Amino acid sequence: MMFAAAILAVLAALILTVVRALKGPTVFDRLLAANSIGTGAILLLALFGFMTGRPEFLDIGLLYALLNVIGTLAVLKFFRYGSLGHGGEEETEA
Amino acid sequence: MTVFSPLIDHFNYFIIIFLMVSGLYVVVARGNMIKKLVGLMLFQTSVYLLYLSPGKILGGTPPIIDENFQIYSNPLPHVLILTAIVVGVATLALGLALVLRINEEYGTIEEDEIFAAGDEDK
Amino acid sequence: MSAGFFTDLLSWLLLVAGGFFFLVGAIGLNRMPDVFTRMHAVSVGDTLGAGLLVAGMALQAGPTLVTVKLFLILLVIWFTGPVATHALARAALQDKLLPLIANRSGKLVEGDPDKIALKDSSKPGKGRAQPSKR
Amino acid sequence: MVLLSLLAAVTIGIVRLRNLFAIVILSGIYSFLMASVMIVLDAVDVAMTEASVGAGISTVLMLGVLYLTKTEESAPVHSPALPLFVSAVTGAVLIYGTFGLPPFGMADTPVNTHIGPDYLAGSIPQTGIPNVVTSVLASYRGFDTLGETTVIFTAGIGVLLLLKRLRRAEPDK
Repeated sequence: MMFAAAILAVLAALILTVVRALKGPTVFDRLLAANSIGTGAILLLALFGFMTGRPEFLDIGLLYALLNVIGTLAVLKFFRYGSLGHGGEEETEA
Repeated sequence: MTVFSPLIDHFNYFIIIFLMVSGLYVVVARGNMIKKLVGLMLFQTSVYLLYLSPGKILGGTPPIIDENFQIYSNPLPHVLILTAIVVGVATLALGLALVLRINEEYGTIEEDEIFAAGDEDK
Repeated sequence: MSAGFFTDLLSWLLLVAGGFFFLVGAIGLNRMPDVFTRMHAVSVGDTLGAGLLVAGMALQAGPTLVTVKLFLILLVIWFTGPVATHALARAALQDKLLPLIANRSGKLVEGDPDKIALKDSSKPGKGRAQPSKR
Repeated sequence: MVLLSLLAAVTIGIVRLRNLFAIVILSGIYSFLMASVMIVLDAVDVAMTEASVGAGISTVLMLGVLYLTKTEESAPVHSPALPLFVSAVTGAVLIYGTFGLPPFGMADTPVNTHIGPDYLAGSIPQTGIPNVVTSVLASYRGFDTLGETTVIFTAGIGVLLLLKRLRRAEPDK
């Protein structure tokens, strides 16, 4: 029950964040919203695991957290240097 | 209640079809190659959901056997979709490589400009 | 029995507070006028909201592997959130996106942080009321 | 349900926007939301894969390509009426078709009674793996996975061939 309340709060926050991501006048607004959505998804996942009684899936939350920051930094690095380290060709093979 | 219950029961299918149709629309209507690929991704993910949603059982848990639980969701769609996701990223990579090649050949990734350039060559 | 009751009560409080702060962060994300202030709003949800929620869940889980994972997640969020926000602010500034600064009449205008800093040092009477947010 | 509606909202954003950067970022958000929906649908392994593939690899790949091309989509030349009409008709037909599908979450549908329970019952005694998805993927349907690996290998070769020409052409300029 208490997890359901927290899930509702996180869901409402996610809705607001998606609104910002859709409205966002600049790319940075959207990126900020994407970062926030990542955090929200992690918390939602953890809370959902507790609510259904199987909280063993937090590894996925950890994965989300890492991917979240990797994605954000990749985009930002692109903005800063105009490339992703070595340039696009190498990245595509990965 | 009787009018709305089928709508609520099938809500996820409606969303899936909306995603699928918007993916189709993006692929058909937009000329930009990268946007077309994003549309393709939309279509793919809608198919993933279409497979996964009938396999869910209300009150079930993920199919990892544990003696505390009796009801599990159907594991078979998960396996199929796992394969599909990996194949999907492989096709995405191939498509992006093709886009790069096209960009190098024609200097653009817009479909119309590519067609125009092709006509000039003849 | 009473110990379990207090644990439940405490985790109720923590979870509701965490949800509240996360929601406040999201509302701030919508209400604030420009990118830099929005970053400020998001940090509330990322640190306090996530921290309280994780603490509430950890109380429910007890001293198990789950708690360790929860705090690992929290650690990752707390470390990466500021890094990502910092990089975001740098990139935004580099992209010639200037923070909104209140001018004399209280209206928000786009200002160059370097010029504002110069103005502040030349007129010490005004003070550094508007530090540039980096 | 709320998550699904959010997915639809993000999709509208993707369709409407023209800045390709924003589209890539939104598709990352879309993947995160999609993974959350998959968690709710009990597909934990799939959610993990979708998050890493959709939000991680796809975003980086698309950014790499954006770096080499351009970041703004040009205005559409053709009228969108015909594709819109085709899409709407397809959608209407498909929605008519969904009413033949079973309602959400029922345990006695053909999907859930035919072969899934066999795997669930047989996984521990026959393979000893508690995660049924793993046992089906690697053990019962190992040949499918072999085929999948072949597809990835082929795609990798294709990418390499395409980009090899690209790199050989570049020093000439």
